[in-house]
Amino acid sequence: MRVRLTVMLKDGVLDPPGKAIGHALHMLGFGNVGEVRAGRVIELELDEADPARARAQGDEMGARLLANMVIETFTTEVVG
Amino acid sequence: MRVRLTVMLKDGVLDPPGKAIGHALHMLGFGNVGEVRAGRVIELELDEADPARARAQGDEMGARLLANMVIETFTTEVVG
Amino acid sequence: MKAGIVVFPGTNRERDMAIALAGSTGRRPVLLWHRETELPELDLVVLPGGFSHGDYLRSGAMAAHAPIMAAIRGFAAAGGHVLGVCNGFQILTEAQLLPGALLRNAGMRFLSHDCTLRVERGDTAFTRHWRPGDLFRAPLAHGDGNYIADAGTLDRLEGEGLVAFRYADGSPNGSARGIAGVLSPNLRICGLMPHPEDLVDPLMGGIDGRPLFDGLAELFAA
Amino acid sequence: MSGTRTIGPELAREFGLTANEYGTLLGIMARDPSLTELGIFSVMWSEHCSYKSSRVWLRTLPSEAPWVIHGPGENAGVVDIGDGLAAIFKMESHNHPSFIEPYQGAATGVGGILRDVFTMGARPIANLNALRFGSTDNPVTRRIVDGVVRGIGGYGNCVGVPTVGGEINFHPAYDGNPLVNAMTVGVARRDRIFLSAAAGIGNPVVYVGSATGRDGIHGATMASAEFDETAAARRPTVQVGDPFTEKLLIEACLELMATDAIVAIQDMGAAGLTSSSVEMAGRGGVGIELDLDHVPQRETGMTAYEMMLSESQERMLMVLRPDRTELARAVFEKWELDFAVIGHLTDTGRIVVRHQGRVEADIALAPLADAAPLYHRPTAPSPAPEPLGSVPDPVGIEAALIWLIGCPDIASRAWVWDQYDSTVGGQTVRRPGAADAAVVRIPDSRIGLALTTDCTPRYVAADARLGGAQAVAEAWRNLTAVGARPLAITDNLNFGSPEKPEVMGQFADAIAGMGEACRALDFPVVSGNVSLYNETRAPDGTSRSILPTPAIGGLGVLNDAAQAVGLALPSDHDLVLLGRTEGALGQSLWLREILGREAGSPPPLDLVAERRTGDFVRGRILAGTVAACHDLSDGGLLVAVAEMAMAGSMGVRLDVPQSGVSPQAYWFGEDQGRYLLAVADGAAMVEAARRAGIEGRVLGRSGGDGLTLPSGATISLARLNQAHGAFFPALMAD
Ligand SMILES: Nc1ncnc2c1ncn2[C@@H]1O[C@H](COP(=O)(O)OP(=O)(O)O)[C@@H](O)[C@H]1O
Ligand SMILES: [Mg+2]
Repeated sequence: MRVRLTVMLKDGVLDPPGKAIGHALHMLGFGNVGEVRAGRVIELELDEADPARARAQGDEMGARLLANMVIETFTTEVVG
Repeated sequence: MRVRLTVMLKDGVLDPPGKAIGHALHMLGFGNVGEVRAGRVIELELDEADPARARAQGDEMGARLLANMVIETFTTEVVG
Repeated sequence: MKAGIVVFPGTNRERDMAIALAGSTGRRPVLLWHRETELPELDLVVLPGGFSHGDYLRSGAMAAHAPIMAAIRGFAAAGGHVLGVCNGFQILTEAQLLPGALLRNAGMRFLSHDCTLRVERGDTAFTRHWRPGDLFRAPLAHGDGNYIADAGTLDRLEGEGLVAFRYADGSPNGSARGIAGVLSPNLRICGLMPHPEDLVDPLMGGIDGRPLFDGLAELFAA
Repeated sequence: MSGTRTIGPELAREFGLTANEYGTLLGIMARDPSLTELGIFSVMWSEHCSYKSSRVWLRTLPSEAPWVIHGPGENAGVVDIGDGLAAIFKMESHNHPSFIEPYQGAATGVGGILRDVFTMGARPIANLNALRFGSTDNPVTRRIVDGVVRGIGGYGNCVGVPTVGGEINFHPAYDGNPLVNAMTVGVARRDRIFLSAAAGIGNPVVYVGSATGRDGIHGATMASAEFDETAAARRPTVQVGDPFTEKLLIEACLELMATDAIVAIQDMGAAGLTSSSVEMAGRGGVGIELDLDHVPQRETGMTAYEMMLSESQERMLMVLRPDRTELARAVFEKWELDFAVIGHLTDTGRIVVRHQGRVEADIALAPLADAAPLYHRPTAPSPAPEPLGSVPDPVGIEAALIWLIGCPDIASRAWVWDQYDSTVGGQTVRRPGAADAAVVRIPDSRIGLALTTDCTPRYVAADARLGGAQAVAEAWRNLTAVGARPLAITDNLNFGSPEKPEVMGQFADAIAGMGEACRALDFPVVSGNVSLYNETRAPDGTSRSILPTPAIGGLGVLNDAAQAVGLALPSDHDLVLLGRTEGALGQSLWLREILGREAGSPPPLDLVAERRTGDFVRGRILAGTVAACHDLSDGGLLVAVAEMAMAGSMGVRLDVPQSGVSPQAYWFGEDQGRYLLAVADGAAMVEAARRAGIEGRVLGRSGGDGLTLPSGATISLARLNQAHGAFFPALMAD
């Protein structure tokens, strides 16, 4: 199965890349852009046929390594 | 509207972070992890009520700034 | 003093650190490979600067799970002294041996220049050759040095005197409250972003960083 | 590019081979080549690998001196620096990739030159970079500057090699074709240098580093092709650098090099597996057989053609002693790098490439090398510049100074070097901006290496021979100004299309000038790189060449790094000017910036006086009588004074100028071979210089917090700093 983790900073945590991107978009003339948040995605190929187990494993990898739970949250999706 | 761009390296382009993450997951005991690709997500608040227009604007921002079209591709979703 | 410097894949300031420690202690520190599972008998463990595992996930994240980190946790739990500089600081926060996290510099660029640090307290193993309020120069060289923690944690750090060093000339990387280095509650784990180990020789432009190493050397003189 | 294409002259032309070259190939093969064979010929005979247009000229450069251990022909040059140590260094370009993808282009440029140096057994101790960008008005320039600077920093910072110097120019001639020249310097024991000549029939050929993907196939031929709109279509060939893997590769190679396992080693640079295997076997006069089934692969279904031409980064090829193969494997496994025996040496004198049981290439190595094309391309002289005549001064000295120290070619580069880790290693004695050359101490020794890169392209464009000589002299002068003994240079010859006679004329003349200066200064060329076809093709079909840019990387040595001086002006010292001032304004920055003219002859160069003055200055520095020193270059005397004042945060009061030279020519002329020295006793220094046959005069005395002109007008340090510091942040502001 293929699993995708999307890792974002927790609400309220300052996001320097997001801020910089928002600024750059305004400079490019995208005046209607409001808040911008930047995060990471990690797509993994798992040797696992069961979607529920694949997702559970994704959750475990997220909590143990892929996200820093002090400042980040993540969501896991099974994408194929 | 809220728009999410997911930016990934094009197929075949070396992904050092993906490689290193895959390696780290193996070291942590996740032996069934295959290929890992790392990418970026950017979530934007747009002052735009029409989903089609929001997505079109996301696409434009992706092509012009948010993705490096030389080595990356991106997808745009309207998420709310 | 018996000091050990941990080398992770991608560590690159272990030599600088060894020179600084040897200069103050007269004794070569041992280099410890990240795959080790036990530590030799040591007074001090140092996590030096660099780009462990390329810093490809988050700075320090993968190193925080290295086999040697279990031994270092044990060493710290037993009251051992641990110093983390730059990537070492990032690793200590990722391992949650120190609170907070180090985000991308506010200006989104790697920063490499000298900064001035203010010493916040002079009664720790790491700061005993300074007095509170002392200023010293240190080169910084990092892309992710923007220290953050939630307001409660920051208040607690301040309240309990666990801020070791602050940027004296504003916060070049956006760090909350100008924090450049923090301490564990028992004051025996210290992490900081700038590199005192790169300023211990007049030939390289000064010896501002030496008190840190002289203080440790004196504490563990035996 | 599928295997079903008919292999013939037409495909050969697409691969960059001319009809004649293809004819030679057929003669060697005595049959139609396979696709893989055609690929091998095309990259080995590309300009990038064969130096077919430049070789006849490169041969004329002096490359010997008693201290030269290995000159051109190896991966990098090697010179003796005393104490049983050798410095190993080279400069290389990544111009075209940096235009297509500035970050990755520059990053992989740094990675490539690092490998050329550590492949010889040296631990890299310093990086430098020489950069040329287009006009500051061109919106593309900003993006390229940003990406290139981030890329250089991103790679060098991560591998932990300090970036200590370089140079930057802006000129519209580089619009659409920036120059990114990266230099690495390493140090090894002189009896532990590793070479690339393969030896030992039957010895295993071993691949280490990263796995191979379809990266940058035909990069070597791309680097040899002009740029046009279709450059965009070649984009998928962009290579991504992995500095983390490079760092592991450095440590693993150096660890293995401490044993006796390695017979020969070479990085896989341009044309990857092809050039490394062909060159190693060729230099050793042996044959080589490769089985591509064993090549570590990142992608599935790769063909032999793709694997042989891939330019995936962070890979090396080694020939090992068979009884040490397992030892070597253990070292690379410790560092978590791919390690694979992919072939062995043979006595056939041929390269044989197998894949999935089929022979995909079988080529005799000797003719592949010996019959490589060699062109003596037509040259045309460039017209001599018109004499400049007299020039008015429309703005006055003070305004001109403020303008010049803030102009793109002189303004502070702190914005750039503040993104480069310059202290990692703990041995950086003089950081960027602190001295005319960077100084790095060798660990566990007193020896210091002085490093610089130099070239003044506008001089070369006006008079290639003089400009080529000047670039060498300026490198020599910069090393001298810190007190170092100049030893040798590496060069990076960036020019336009060799098929244009006027470009070949510039190339030949610049080399002639370089050679003259090298001989006069005992400063041989030990390594280098040629980058041709630096042209931009406009949509209307015309093609513009860059300014001819022979970048020089100079290396000098200080027996005791503590003797190095910087350029920071101390208080209460006399400022002494040494060297002859005639007020040469031709091709000066003053002329360009104040009058908007690029005209006249560049300043003349007197190599005998150059050497006499430099040797004197170095002697005084090593005698300990010089507190600071700065050579005079872009912008002339007053700019140099201001630079010393700003570096030292120290004012200076200047005396009246020398009579007989107009004020603007005196203060801003770019006469060569001159130095400013801060000394305790100026009169004694001038007298000592006079006795050595060198013109000198006391120019003023340091103190206060401003630069006081003879008129009495004072420019505060704050104002100087403001003018000097504004350009880069403004250019790069979000
Ligand atoms: N301009 C030059 N001056 C002197 N030597 C040169 C010059 N250009 C290339 N060389 C030498 O020719 C050899 C091949 O260079 P190059 O193809 O760049 O090597 P690599 O295989 O490391 O890429 C090297 O030894 C290099 O030092
Ligand atoms: Mg090479």
